[in-house]
Amino acid sequence: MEYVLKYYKPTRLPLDLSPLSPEALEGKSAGEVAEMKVYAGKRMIELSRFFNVELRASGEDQHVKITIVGDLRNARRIGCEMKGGEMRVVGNGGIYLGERMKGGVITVEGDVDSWTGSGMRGGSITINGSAGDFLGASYRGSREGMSGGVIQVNGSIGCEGGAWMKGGLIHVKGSAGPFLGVHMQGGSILVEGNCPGRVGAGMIGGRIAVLGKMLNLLPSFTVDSVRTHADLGAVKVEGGFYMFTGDNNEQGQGRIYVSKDENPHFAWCEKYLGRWE
Amino acid sequence: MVGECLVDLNGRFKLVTGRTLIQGMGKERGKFTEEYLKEISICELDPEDMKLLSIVEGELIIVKTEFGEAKLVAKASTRAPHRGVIFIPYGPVASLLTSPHTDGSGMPSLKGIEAEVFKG
Amino acid sequence: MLIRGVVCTVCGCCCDDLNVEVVDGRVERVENACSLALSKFKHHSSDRILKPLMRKGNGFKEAPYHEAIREAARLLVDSNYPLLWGWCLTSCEAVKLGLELAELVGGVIDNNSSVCHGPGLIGVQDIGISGCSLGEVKNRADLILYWGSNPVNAHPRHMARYTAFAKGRFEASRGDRKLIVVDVRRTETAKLADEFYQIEPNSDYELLTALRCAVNGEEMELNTVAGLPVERVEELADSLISCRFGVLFYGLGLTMTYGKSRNLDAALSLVRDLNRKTKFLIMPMRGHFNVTGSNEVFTWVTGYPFGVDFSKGYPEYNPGITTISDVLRREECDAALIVASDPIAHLPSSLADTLKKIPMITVDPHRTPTTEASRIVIPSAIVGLESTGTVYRMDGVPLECKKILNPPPGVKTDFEVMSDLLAEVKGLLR
Amino acid sequence: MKMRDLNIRNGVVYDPLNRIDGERMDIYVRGGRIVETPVKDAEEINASHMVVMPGGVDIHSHIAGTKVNVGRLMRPEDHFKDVLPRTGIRRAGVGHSVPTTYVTGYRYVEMGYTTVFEPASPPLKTRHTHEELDETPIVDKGCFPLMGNNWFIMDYIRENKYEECRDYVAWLLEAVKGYAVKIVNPGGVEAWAWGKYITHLDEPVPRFEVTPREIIRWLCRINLELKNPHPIHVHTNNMAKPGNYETTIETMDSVKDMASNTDGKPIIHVTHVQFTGRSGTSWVNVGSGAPEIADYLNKNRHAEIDVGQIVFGDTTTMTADGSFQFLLHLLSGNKWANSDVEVETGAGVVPFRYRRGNYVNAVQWGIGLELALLVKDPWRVHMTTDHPNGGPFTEYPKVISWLMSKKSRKRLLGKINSTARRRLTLGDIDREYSLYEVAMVTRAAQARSLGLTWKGHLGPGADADIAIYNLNPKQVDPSKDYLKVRKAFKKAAYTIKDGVIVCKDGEIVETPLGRTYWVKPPLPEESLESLASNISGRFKEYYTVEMDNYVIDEGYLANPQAVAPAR
Repeated sequence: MEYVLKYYKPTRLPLDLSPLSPEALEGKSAGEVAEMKVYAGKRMIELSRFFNVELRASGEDQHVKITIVGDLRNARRIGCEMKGGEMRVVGNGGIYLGERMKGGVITVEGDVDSWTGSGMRGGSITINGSAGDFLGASYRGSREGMSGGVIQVNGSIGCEGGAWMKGGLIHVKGSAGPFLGVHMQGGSILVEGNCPGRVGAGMIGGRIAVLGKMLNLLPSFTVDSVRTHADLGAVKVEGGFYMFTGDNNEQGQGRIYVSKDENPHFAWCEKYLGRWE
Repeated sequence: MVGECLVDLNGRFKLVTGRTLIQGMGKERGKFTEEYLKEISICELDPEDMKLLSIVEGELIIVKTEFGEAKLVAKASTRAPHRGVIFIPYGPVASLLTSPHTDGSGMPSLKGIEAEVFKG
Repeated sequence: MLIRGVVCTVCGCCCDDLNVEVVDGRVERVENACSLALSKFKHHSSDRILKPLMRKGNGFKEAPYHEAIREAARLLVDSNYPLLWGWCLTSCEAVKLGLELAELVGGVIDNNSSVCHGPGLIGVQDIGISGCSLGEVKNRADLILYWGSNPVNAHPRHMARYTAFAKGRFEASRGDRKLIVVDVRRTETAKLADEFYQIEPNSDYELLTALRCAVNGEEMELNTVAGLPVERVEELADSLISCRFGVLFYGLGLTMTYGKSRNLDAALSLVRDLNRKTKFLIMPMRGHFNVTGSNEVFTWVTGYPFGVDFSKGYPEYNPGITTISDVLRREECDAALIVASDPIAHLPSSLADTLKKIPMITVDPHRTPTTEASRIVIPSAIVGLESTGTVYRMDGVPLECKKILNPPPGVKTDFEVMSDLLAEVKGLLR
Repeated sequence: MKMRDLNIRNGVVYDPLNRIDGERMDIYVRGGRIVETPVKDAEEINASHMVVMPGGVDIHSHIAGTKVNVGRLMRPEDHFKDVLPRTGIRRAGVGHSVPTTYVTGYRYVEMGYTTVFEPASPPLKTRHTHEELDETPIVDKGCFPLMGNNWFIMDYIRENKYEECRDYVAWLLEAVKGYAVKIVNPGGVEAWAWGKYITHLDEPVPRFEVTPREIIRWLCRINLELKNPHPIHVHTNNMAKPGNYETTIETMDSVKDMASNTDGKPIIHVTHVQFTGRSGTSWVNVGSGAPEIADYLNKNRHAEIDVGQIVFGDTTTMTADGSFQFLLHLLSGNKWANSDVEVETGAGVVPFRYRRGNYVNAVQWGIGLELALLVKDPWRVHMTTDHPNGGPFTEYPKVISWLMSKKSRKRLLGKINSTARRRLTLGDIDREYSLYEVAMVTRAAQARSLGLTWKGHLGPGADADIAIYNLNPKQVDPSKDYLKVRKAFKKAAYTIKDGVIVCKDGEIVETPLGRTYWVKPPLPEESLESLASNISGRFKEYYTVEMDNYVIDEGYLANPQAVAPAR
């Protein structure tokens, strides 16, 4: 069963699409979905004002599939607290995409704004474009960061990605903003592009690998060893890496793998290598 | 990028905007007074940097950032040495140059912005 | 007539020892006032708005007060996502009504702290804060550190009334106290300091982290941090550890630069770590006279200090989404109420241009670039001169302002304007 | 405003102050007060098969003030889960462990409470406390200014100037419109201002050379001489250490000799004794000191306590005892806020989660209930959770059900840490509270202790603050179906405030603004003025505000009500 919502009348107003989860739509006709009310700014407005809704009975598998077509940069909470089923956004995905998600699959063709996969428990999110800040982060003041599931971003991500992360995997093909994995507690982050720095600030656990260029590392990290691969638990990456442990100010056991050949300016750390033997 | 911020020969600087006593008094007195309008279109540079770019006190200069450009009156900073750092008091002129990006914190970047300085 | 104990309503110091001589409705003389206060008390009548104004073409026409209120109320009620901004240069009483107004008309209510010390509050939400009142500093502090703050310009009497030059019970003179300044420029305050650490812009986070390493006895594998040799960093860390009672005052040098709320994350953690070795406290140098009061009222009414979205009927908070800079960057709001603030002048121009495109109602005593760009302008009395009101000092001490002058005829206080606006909105919603 | 006349028919009334234990009778209300005879064309309420009690009174609940607001500011993650949208009557807000002021008022009233007191307010910032109390709807309220670490008082004690000290305490109560003398970790918070600690009653305060014992005795004597309605409200020293039950008993004993001339009313109130009722020498062998404390209370009538019961789950701890909060931060690793106040006191806030499986938390849970069950005189053991330290006040129905039903205690005892279960004597206590005793420990005793003679009872002339619960004492056996008790006390069928029905079936229907009580000491104006003038010099030297900006005039409060001295 597949619902297709075409965003034919876009609005600048913040559009809260949290009611649109596969569980909520199960068994509803296209008409019923069109009459569902969502917050646009401060008013509850029928979906039909913004989307026309089609129901394509795919029928071959049981779980509900929702496809939203259009530039939803102002939308919020697409796939919020989703437990199963599949959602696909053909266009931009907006803020809080897949927030506190427990299961199911969300794919977004375009970009997404900040707080994507915030507090995620399980399931998977794939972003073909770029993501904003706080990817998989915890809510303000909370230490319940992303604890499971996978977020794959083919573009780049903003700052403080994976803040207070506890588990799961973040895989970024592009580059990442500063404070990647700030206050990280567990899980793994793989960034294939560059990162300006302040990686793993205040981290107490978890593993981060940056394959591209990194400007500098915080003083609260110490070099541990040179490795031939980066073992992030959920994924392994071959190649020469400097491995740093920290954040020492938090007595952290986090690991940061920095690619050797991309970062010749890190060679200074080799003189500290031999000190333990 | 972070960390290295030395003066490059082609005039790349870090812009810092902030309060000054006169700007503070001016905002209380009135935002269209002569004194206030003069104070908020001043750009303080380190005397060494002015020599490097052969800029003279009181000369009209153009400051460019990724977000805009503005004409300002150059002034030798009394708070030197601060090579590579230029200062403009808060106000509509500085707002032409500051960054709207809030890095998810709600706070636009009003200090430490990449800027270039050209003779007017 | 000499009025004693007047609370100054300019900066976060809220000095309450001003004596103002008022002679037939004019301020003659002000004792104990700094230059900022003097310019406010002396020039309060310059550039004043005396009548409500409504947009006509690209000019204004005077309008009767009730018509302006009615139009403003209609604008807010009809809007789909209004922005209610400012609230920091007015009294707590007006803020309380503003919050009720926001509940009724929906949309986002945000105050100046989101573009001032908001990142500091976000840091407190992650780490907490070891704070105190200013009297504790005056009476006990033997180490005072100003980081990214220039009180000589922004808080002229701060050092004389509360810190380095204050006379307290246990620390009586400047000689007993060590004054340290960390900044990117040799500011006037830096020139008075015993130790000055000049650092590269945008490197506060690295320096704070290095200081934590030195304080926690962690070994560091590098030789310069933030443009300082590691030895100087260790020297600063030793000063911090060896004091008996230290205070770190931080300014916008930490909240506005690269790292923003994470800079405060590190500073608050540094002070927390220092409390395992000595007594150390931290305090933001709040800019306006009632920024703290606005945060306090927002917090006890909505649960959040700034950036509150009421569009679903209950308060929602997330800086970066429900704050003015982001609402404007995403061009979401379709009407705005600005109370005692000048966003057109101070917000980055691209955001100010977005604000200019939507109908704005501004409540302000003076003509400002924002009133010039507004559709409706309602004059208001100046808190602390022409109206009483409760304000909160930068350390959270509440004070009640005194009314020493009458406002110009027909000009109402912020509180009265808000209650009239509230009554009008309730009428429309019934 | 709704009419303020009512005839409440046929309810099962529990009114301990008038010795009414479950009698079926009517309650008549005219003009907001209780009268003896039915009122013509008043609104009728059929309360048959329902429990009728006076409105609840909470003597110790941190609901307003700077440290409460720091707690609110610090915990968006606590608000995020518990939001309240605006309705036509109710303001919007957030709840759980640090609710906003409007939600605090509504949620107390939904449980049938009509009077709440904020127990700790630094005098310099009491204007903030009053601003928050004025935005706490419906309930009557007041606050206790903190005096246990006040520089002037400690100086007077060292210089042995009793009269000036008495005048100063009177001046301070009137200046900030406070209700009672609050003492927190006397001398200890001043030591914490230097980052130091005080652990027993006779340890001198650094640089002041006075001991906590002297501070407690002086303020107790002054409190008696000023005839303040409420005894001194004491949070004892040494709150964080195992074995601190001895300090608690020593503190109560330190003023025993002053009790002779009073009419049997307690002269000292020791607060949240659960936190200071620990035995043992380290965290490994910490146990319950409740039996010893209960024994002392059963033998000495001059002291009373409130329990400070903990409830398992997430909450926010906040006290004026900055040193305790820092130690709790070191223990838990949670975020920590500290807020010292010049010349007067300090404060600390630390979010905390009580876990059943945790040995110390399980012992704490046991200590609270043992205190409530072992102290024989219900007039002197008030039920509180020291909101939000032990748990949010919305958990009161759960605590009531534990007191009334051994079965409910047993069920939870089975789930807590097994070592703790063995160490506690809670399992062998069979006592079960009756509804009559519940009415005492949640309203009658607290009203009497506060000296509010027109509150906490349903006799003629009392304020018409009434709570009606949908609980039929004839059919429901509280010890067996305690869940029914819990449900009944969670949402009152009716809450009536000054004769106005403010809550019906747990829904707020009216939101009048309650009164703020404050105490006007019986000292002549001149002695207060002369006191004010001779402290003005030191005031200017120690404080950073002017004295006349420190004083709060009565007009500042939205609905003030001065209370003359009792007795």
